[in-house]
Amino acid sequence: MTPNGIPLGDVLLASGALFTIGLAGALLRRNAISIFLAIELMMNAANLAVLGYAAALHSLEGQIVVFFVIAIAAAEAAVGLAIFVALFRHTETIDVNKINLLKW
Amino acid sequence: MTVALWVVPALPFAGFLLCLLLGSRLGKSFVSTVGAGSVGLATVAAWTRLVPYLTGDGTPVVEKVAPWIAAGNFSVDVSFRLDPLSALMVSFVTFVGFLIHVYSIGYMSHDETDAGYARYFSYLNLFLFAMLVLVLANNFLLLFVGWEGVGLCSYLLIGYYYEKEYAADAGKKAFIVNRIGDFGFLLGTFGVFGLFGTLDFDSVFSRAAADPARFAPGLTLVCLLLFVGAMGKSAQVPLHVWLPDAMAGPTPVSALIHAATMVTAGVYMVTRCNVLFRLAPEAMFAVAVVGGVTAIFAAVIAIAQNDIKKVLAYSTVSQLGYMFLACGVGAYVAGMFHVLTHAFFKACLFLGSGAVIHALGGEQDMRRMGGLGRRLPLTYTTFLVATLALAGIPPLAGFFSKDAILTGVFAAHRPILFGLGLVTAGLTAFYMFRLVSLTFAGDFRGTPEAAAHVHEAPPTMTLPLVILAFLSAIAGFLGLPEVFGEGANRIAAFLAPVFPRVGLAAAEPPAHSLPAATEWLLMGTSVAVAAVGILLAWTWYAKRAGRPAARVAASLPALYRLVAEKFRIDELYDVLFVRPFVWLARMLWKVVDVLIIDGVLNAGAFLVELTGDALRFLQTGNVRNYALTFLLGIVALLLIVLAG
Amino acid sequence: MSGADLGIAALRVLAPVLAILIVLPMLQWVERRGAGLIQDRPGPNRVGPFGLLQPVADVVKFFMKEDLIPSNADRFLYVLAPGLAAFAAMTTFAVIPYGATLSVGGRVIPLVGADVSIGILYLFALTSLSVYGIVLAGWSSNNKFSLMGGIRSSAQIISYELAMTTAAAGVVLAASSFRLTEVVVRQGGSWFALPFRGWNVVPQFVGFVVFFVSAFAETNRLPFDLPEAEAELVAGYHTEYSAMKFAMFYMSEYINVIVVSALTVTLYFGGWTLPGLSPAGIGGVLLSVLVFALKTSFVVWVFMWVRWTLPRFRYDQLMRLGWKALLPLALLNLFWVAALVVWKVL
Amino acid sequence: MTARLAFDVAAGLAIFFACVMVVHRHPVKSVLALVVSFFALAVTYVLLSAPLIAAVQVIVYAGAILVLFLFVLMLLNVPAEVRQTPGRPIHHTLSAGAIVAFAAALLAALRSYGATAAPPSPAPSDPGDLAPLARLLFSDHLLSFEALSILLLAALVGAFTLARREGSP
Repeated sequence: MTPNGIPLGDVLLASGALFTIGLAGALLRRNAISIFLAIELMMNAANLAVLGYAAALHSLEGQIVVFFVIAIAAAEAAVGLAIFVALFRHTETIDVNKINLLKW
Repeated sequence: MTVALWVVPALPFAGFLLCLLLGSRLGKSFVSTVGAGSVGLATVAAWTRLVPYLTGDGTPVVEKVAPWIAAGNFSVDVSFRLDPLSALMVSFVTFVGFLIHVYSIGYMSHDETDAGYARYFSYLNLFLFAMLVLVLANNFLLLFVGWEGVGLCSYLLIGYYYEKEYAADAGKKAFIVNRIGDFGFLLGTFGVFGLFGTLDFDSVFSRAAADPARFAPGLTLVCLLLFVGAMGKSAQVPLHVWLPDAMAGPTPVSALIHAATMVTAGVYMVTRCNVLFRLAPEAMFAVAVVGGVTAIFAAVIAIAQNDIKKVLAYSTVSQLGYMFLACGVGAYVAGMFHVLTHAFFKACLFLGSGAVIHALGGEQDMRRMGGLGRRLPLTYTTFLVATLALAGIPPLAGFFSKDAILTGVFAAHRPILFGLGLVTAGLTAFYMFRLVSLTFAGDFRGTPEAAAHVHEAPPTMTLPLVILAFLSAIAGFLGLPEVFGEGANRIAAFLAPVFPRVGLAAAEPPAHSLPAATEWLLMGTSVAVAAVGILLAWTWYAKRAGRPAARVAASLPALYRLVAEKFRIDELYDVLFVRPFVWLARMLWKVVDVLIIDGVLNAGAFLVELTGDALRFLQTGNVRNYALTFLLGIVALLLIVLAG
Repeated sequence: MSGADLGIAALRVLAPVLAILIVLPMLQWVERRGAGLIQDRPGPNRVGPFGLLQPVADVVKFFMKEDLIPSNADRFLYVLAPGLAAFAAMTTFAVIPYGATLSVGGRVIPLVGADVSIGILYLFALTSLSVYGIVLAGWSSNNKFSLMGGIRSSAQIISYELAMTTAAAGVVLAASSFRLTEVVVRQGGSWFALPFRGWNVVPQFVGFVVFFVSAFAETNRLPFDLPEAEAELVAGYHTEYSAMKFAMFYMSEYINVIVVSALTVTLYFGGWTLPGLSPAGIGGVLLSVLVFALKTSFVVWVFMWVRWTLPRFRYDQLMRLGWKALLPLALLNLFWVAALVVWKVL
Repeated sequence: MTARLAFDVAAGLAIFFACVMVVHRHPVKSVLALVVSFFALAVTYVLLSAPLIAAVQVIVYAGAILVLFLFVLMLLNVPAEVRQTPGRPIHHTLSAGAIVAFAAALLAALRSYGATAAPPSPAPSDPGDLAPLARLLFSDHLLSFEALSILLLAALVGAFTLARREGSP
């Protein structure tokens, strides 16, 4: 139970649902940027769980972890999108089914 | 003013760095200034430390610079030690080194590029640094650092003309033969640590002296191993083969490293460890025998050589044998005395030969020389003085030191070794005057172009010659025999603190038991032997242009060829060691490496390739497949966690 | 919570919004007359005295015009975009304190919409959302000029937000609080004794300049109005918009100008404080509101002044200025403020 | 209970728009759905007494990262996905199965571990007070913080290097 009366179970359930949705997106979409978005969603789901526990345990550490996750996500997004831009210049597509040069 | 001891080796090291890093850019004058200047400063620094010893009581000084290795109960410091022995060595090493640096400025200036010149001087400075570390070291390990350092510099400088194959080969040979000795020395060091639990000189010697009986069994082995190191470094039979070849390096290098300083490191080390050696009489005897055999062996070979530097090289080997002979019979003072005098006259001889070679544009074969005495009067004079000193003509330096050795051997009641020594003295006089006669007397036998080229060397080269000849002439008065009065042997008094009493009666320095008449007789004998050798050589080679010698050689063709070919030691080693090793290496290469090891590896690689060929189809290149695999793994992990 | 409390709370929030909505049409008149003044021409002067009724005419015109939606546009987003822009602009005002704390009948009423502890963060969060209105408008119009405008706007706002936030971080550091009321109160103290408690513009002039320049970029005003640069992109992101939808963009631009001006005043010019003015009693509080309004008006006027004075930047110049000049300067300012705090000057 | 209600509504919105994000074929719409989802998540963060994280969530995620996504999408003019004719039945079947299995396993894990949170230790402080958080961040986690700044710099340089055209400065 968090201070505001929100049961931890609700938080974790929401987090799990969001994570699974993100997972489905990452596995089923073909557009690289959509996959990337799904991964961001998964990361947010994890953040939600961490914040839920932090609230339930009255700990600030959880917030710091999330803070770091967000900052790293920003770095990741910058580099990832730069990769996509570079990739798109080369291949004229960001369909991951067509970007499969690294295979047998 | 007291200069810290570490400054003395640090100065040449600084010179080394400067020459190495900036030398090729800043040109020859910079290199000359830095190279010779740093050694000059080191000489001054060393002498400021020597002066108090000349008057004082010779208490050793130990200056710790930094802790080096500390592991468990094993600890070694970088610390330097100054006592009469190292003070003596340091002062003449720096001084002779300085003279030879000055000489090198003239000798190397003509035919080298800026880069080569800088390389030469940086090596020479590095050598002096290593040699000073060796001499000043306060423990076996630091001594070993210097020991290896001088070996490295020797290798580098022998191979200085590396574009010539024989020079590069000679460098490698010196290095490899030295490795054998160094290995022995290293084992000896381990033995010292095993026996005494420390590598510090003072601690080792005091512990050994305190309880000789306890260490006696192992000590002989340790001393023999240390002596193997000395044999390698000081070119004693059977490890002498590298030194004659080492003459492939520039002549000043031969003078400095392969005559005056580095090769005497073995003698220095044995003298430094005299406490240990005196407690191991068997090892002492081995030292004496090896020294004596080397002395006569190398002298015989020297007779039949035609290369001027080869003769001097074998002479060096022979004289080193002399020094070990002295050490072996307990006459350490005589040995060190000979180290000192030998440094002066042999350096002078090498530099003189360098001047001759310089004058003849690189010619080293004495059969194409002759009559140079008139053309190179200064070189001739100094060379003659040094030769007489080496031959043992009073009152020059060599006479006194050689006489001290012979007296020591005689006093130790080793008649066979004494005989060897005496014969060697005669042979020495003979081959040296053969050299002088062939080079300076008679008519010139070279080409007319070479004759036209002959000229006296520049002052930077002749000045060191003059100084060294002067010292060859007078250095003997440092160690007059006892017959000239109590205290006449100043060097013995000076070095006395180095030879403490040990708890074994047999190991004390020999008392002066010889009556004065015997001493006079011994002196007379050695002078007579030398005079005979000189006269014979002069008559055969100067007066009769070598015809009698040729007749002798022709009457004993097999023997002559054997001697001229240096007893075919190199060939023997080739058969005994080199070829079996080459064969073994070839075996290891063709069979073990190529067939077995490579085979196993290739089989493994082939298997991996095969597996990879089969599995690579999992690599679809589609990230979603990878993500799916990832997810399957996570699901499996979750299930395991839930089940467990 | 009684009904009166609720009413007061609602009033606290709504008062500034209402004020802005009333002032908004006037601003347009001021801007056009000001342009005329600066460019030595009359400006609107036909409707009413001095053209004062021109805004009314414009509003009527906007209402009467036909509302077009391009056939290939993404209808949903096309309709959503202007609303989003206006909404983001208006909600920003909720945390800006516009007057001193009022004490009436035993009630203490701080004159601010919501005095939240992360006020400045809230502000930046909402400003960063305002970009969506423009970007979506550009994209949903399905028109290349609009799209270009949208792309430019997103890049521009991301770039300048960085400098702006970093500059504002100096103020946060000096006040050691994200709370805007505290930022204001802190600037109402001593000017001539240490620690310095006057307006932030004095110790942080560099930060102010960075913030102010970035504010121009954030509001897409000249000289940074590249998303709608009429010479290159027709009208940029709102090329396809007409009637009330266009009016909403128009409104949101002015609201943004007002908000940013108010923010500048709050962060750097002491908000409602004035040296020598102690906001005691109702009169004093009203005076503080007046002070705030006057300061904000002046900054708004500066916005207009600049618009009609400076030419437009080229796109690469814009980016270079943002990344290579403003951001380093903002960082420098931050170090400077940190040093001042350490030296106990602030 | 109002807080719980608000949380459930916000979380439901977040989940709903996450679904929209995944289902929608057009990436721009996906991004917009995700913006709404993240905004709703920010609301849940506030309800979980983490207002600073909520603000950061909006500023960084909604205000910067997703705008960057939109920017790239517009820059590259990425079209909507079209249904692939041959499809990838194996991948899709396996994926669906794996996702269902994962969801089930996650539920089971939540059931057995999720509720075992330890009882709260000290009394919670005012969530609006950022000082304790800042103190923690700049003392215990200072090294991570600095490392992060270097990471961001590296990412900045990396992104610049990757995205610039050959030969451009």
